[in-house]
Amino acid sequence: MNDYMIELRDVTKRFGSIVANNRINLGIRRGELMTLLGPSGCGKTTSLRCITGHNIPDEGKVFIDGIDVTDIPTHKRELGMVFQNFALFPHMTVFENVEFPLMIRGINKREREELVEEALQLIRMKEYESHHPRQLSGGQQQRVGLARALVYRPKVLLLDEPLSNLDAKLREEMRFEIRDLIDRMGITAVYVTHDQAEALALSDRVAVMNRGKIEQIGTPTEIYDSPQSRFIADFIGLSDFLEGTVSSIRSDRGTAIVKVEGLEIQVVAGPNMEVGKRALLFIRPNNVELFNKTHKGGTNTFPGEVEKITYLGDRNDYRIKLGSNIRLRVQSDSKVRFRVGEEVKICILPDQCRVIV
Amino acid sequence: MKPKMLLCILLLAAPLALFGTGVAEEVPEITLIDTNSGANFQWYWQTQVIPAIKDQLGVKVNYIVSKEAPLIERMKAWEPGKGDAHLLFVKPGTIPKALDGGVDLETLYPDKVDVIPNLNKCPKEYLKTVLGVSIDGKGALYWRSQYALIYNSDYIKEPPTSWKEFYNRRAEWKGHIGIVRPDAKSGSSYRIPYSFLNAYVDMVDAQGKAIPLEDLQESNEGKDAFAKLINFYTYAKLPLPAEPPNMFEDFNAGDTWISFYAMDYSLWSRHQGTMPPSIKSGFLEEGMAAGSDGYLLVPVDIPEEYKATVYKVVNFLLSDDQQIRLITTMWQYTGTDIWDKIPGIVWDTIPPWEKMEQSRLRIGNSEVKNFIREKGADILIP
Amino acid sequence: MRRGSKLRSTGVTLSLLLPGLACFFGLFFYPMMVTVVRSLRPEGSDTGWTLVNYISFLSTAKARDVIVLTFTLSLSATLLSILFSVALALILRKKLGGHRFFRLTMIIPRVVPGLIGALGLLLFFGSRGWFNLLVMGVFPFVEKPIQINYTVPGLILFYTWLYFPFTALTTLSALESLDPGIEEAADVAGANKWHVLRYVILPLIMPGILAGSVLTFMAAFGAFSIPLIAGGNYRPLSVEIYKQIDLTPARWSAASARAMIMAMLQVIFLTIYMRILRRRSR
Amino acid sequence: MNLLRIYVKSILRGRKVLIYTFLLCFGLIIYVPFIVIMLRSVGKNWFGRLWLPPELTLDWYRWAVEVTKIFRITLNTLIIAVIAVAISTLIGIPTGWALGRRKIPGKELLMAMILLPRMIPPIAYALGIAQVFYRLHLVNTHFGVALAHVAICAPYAILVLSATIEGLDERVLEASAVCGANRFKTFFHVILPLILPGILTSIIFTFTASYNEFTLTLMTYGKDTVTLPVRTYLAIGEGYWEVTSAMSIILVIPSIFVLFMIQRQVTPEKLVGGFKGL
Repeated sequence: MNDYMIELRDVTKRFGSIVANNRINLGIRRGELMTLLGPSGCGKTTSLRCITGHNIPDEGKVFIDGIDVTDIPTHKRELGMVFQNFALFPHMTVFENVEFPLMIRGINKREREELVEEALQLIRMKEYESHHPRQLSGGQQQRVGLARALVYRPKVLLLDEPLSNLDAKLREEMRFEIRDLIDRMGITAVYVTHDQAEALALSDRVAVMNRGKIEQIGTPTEIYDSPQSRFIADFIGLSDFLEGTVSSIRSDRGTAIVKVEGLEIQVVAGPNMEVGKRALLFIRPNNVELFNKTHKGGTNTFPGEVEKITYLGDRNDYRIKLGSNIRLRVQSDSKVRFRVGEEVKICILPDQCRVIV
Repeated sequence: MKPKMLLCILLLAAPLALFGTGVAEEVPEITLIDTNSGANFQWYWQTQVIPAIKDQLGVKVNYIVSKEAPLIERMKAWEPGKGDAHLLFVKPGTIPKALDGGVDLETLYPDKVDVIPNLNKCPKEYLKTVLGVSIDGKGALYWRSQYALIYNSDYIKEPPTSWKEFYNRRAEWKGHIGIVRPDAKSGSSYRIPYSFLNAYVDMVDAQGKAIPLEDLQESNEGKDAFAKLINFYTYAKLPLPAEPPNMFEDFNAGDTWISFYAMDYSLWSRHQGTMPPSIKSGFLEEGMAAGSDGYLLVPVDIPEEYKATVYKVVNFLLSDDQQIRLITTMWQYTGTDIWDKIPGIVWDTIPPWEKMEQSRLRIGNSEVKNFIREKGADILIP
Repeated sequence: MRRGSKLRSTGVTLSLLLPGLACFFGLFFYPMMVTVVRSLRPEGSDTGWTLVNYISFLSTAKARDVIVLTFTLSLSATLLSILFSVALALILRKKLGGHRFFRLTMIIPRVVPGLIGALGLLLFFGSRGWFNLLVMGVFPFVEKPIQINYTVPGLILFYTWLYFPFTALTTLSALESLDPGIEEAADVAGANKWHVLRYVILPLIMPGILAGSVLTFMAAFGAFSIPLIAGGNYRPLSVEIYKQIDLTPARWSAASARAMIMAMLQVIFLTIYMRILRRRSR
Repeated sequence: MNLLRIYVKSILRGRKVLIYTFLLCFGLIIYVPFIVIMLRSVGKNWFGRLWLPPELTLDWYRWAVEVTKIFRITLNTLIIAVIAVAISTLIGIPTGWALGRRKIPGKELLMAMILLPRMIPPIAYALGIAQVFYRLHLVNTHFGVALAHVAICAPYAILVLSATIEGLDERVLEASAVCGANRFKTFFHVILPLILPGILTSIIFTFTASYNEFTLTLMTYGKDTVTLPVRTYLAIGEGYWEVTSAMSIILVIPSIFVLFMIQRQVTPEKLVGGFKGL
């Protein structure tokens, strides 16, 4: 038995001429919450549907708990799933909805009632058990959806953008509730979303997908801090990109100097850097510090001019013009304010400045 | 939007275009209203007779099929001299109904013999009364129709020659005897049971007066006749056909072998290829009900200038040519007694008139007839 | 001023409604009243009141048979339509190759005059029709043609052929407006296809099925042309009514009384049916 | 029951063979009657149990044209249908407008009332219509028969048109008024184009209803106003199903035309809409 609860091996799925999944390899460990993250149309839902069995891969195999389920119909895969649009049975009450998986499995009435009660208690919906789904709010419906997915203790819980139909505030609340529930149940979960904040906040590991392929798998920190492609850097969090050429590498210190429009920027050395080659610098706006023009220089400190300020409440978002042609987005807390046209000094933190080749 | 507009316009314009082409050129013509012809004779009138009238007399005939009741209603509303149905072709019963309704008819015989000389060839008794209906010379006899035994000679080599034989041999043809329901619209619905009963019990007394139904049902012969009739129906092809077309479907399938139906219709269908060529007709000696004889009438209230033309047409219809055509094309007995002029070959197909006339049964007991029509379904359907 | 404009507005509404109301009263309500009055008059008379037309019909055993037959035919046809429509709709929603063609096929019985359909069915199921040729050819033990025309099962078949599109169309549209996620949810929860159909799809499309089947039922209950030519020995109420006025002299009062009985039966039945439907969809 | 369950299950599982068998049977049962009619209409000397007619002929068509005057009857049917459609549409537009856009107390009841003719078997009021029309001498006139059809067609038209008009966007009308169009101009330049698809749907439905109408026609027709369904009925009763078949083939052609229009212009969903609502 291997230690993956779910494994996709070389899964390829085509819809006509569109390749929705292109040789996907993905292993999800027991008890882990894995998020499939990517923009719409990236193939994350297809992958999920390959796991559920609603899509049958054209090539490759799907394993659940070490068993090849590629040809096993959905209803025999012992899964639990939460849907984006809740997908509650409109003709059944909350109780009946949660009871449904148990009824299908032919569990006796008394046991059924116990399990449903327990599940409803878990999601704090006990008093709504005789309501119909349309009488509930979105958050309540989604909780019922969770209860329905978990009530028979499936091997795996699948969540297909479960929060995207909820409003912003509720979304954040539910995020923790879901995480909490999954932790308590100790269940393996696959979470599909296009919302990177959600992915980073919830997941044990994140698989970022783009154009039918997995671009990177890693913990949220790895994904955020060291994205392995421009796509990921761009997709997750705010990023500034600067293009330049590598002018020197100091492998003993693990740093390199990249020349961008006459500015020499010290960066963390990457694996395939060569002197003279082009390099793409990626900097998070909050990894740039802003000082007034009297600040004395240091590594990666350059003079610039404030072009535009956007007030964001807890921080300010600046557009800074560096030299003649470089524009950088910088975010800093709102206690210190600069004015438009003011000359400033910026410092790009060298240990947060990476190169994506 | 445009194709939809176009569609709307098309939908509305198509019939208008048809309107335009529907206008006929103005030609003097007479109107013939027919309430007596079935599908076969409607075909005959329209494809044979009317073109012949136009060719030989130069008269255009506007042929209309109608029913008795609306026809009489229509004529009642006429103002004198303004009638627009110049010639009528009807069943005998229509004549007294029209007269009772106040619609006056020209007395053709003997008043108009000079303009309709062929009327002299019609048997005189048919111009006085027929089947108990008084004609009084108001109509010209165009044809005599007869019901007969119809059978498929592929299955039946020796057909019965009497009702009694038919009844006694019924087991040979069990499930293959075609009998239309007693409550069907077709005349065969009551003619079959009436003719059958007549073979076992007298329907009319010696004076030709109808014997009351109650007496018939009380008498031993009557009881026996009814019992036999009920028994006979259980040998029919079941379920009983609701109308003749269904029976003919069974004939064509080979499921029905023998029946009792209007002779002309059956034989003509054979000729047209809508019934098998092995269909033959025969007669049963105790009597077979007559069909509807066809009479031509001329209303009094039509414009005078039309009358001469109408008489000419009537005379033409009674001419030997037309009458021979009638019997040779349609296998319908002629209205005129011109038996010696008819090609002998005809008698290979249908029985000679003298023989047929002997078994020609007039339905004289309307009480029995009405009883069959109303209650027959309840007592006869197995 | 305000009252004036309100009055004017009412006037406009009324004048807009006028054609519809005129049509309703002139072509439906008044003729219906004529039928009611006629049914209460002695036969052939324009004066006097009597219930004899109702009593003389209802007191016979035949009346019961006719009513039972009418209900048997229409309810069986409705039920058969439902079964057939559900299967057909389940297949057609998959959008297999040629599904557009079959969608079109589905409405043919409603577009083509019923009598032609009936003629074709009579020819097809007749004792020498293709159906019997096929049956007798395939099954050698069938020696006699199967009688379908002019039997009750045959009539039910004809009715179903003619009136199932109402049910099929509403069923299909109910099925297609169903959220596919709901089925997937049931599927993931461990329900096999039969369970999904039984516990999820059927309950959800039931209002659609019932709405369509009401139409099928009404059409079948009021069916006239089909039993008239293809009924043979079986005459439901509508034909029974027509036979009264097809006699000479026509029995208008008897026909009217039967028509009133038929209308009342249908309205009563529909009321019950709609109540069930409403409860279901609640 | 078990058998049924297995069958339904296999359909659900998507067993292609079974599904296509089912569809094939379905297609056959719908189309074969017409094929049989077609063959009967050209067959001669077709007796006993034969799959195909031994001889072919066009005699029955000639008969249908010469004797039953099928074209005259087609014309009657079309005239009647056009009158019925025109009257129904003229009734449908204002009444549909009132029901769709104006505030009317008891609107539900009014709607139910207007749809009542569809809840009562047509033969019930056909009796009354026949008696009234006899008295008014409307029997056996194209207008009279068409008027009888309106009893059935108008509720269709009102139903379809009130739904269409109800769906009109109020803002568009306001925009038109703001742009300076008077009521007349608004009606012709804004409302009419917007409700035209609805009118077309209504026309197709009422036309089909009138073209195929039998019960009311049978009660009100006369020798000058025989329509195709009535003629078919009479022909089936007269025997000569060969000729009846030939007539039916001629009669079915416009229906096929209508079918193709429906297919192009009206989605099945709309069709349901038209049939929906009692």
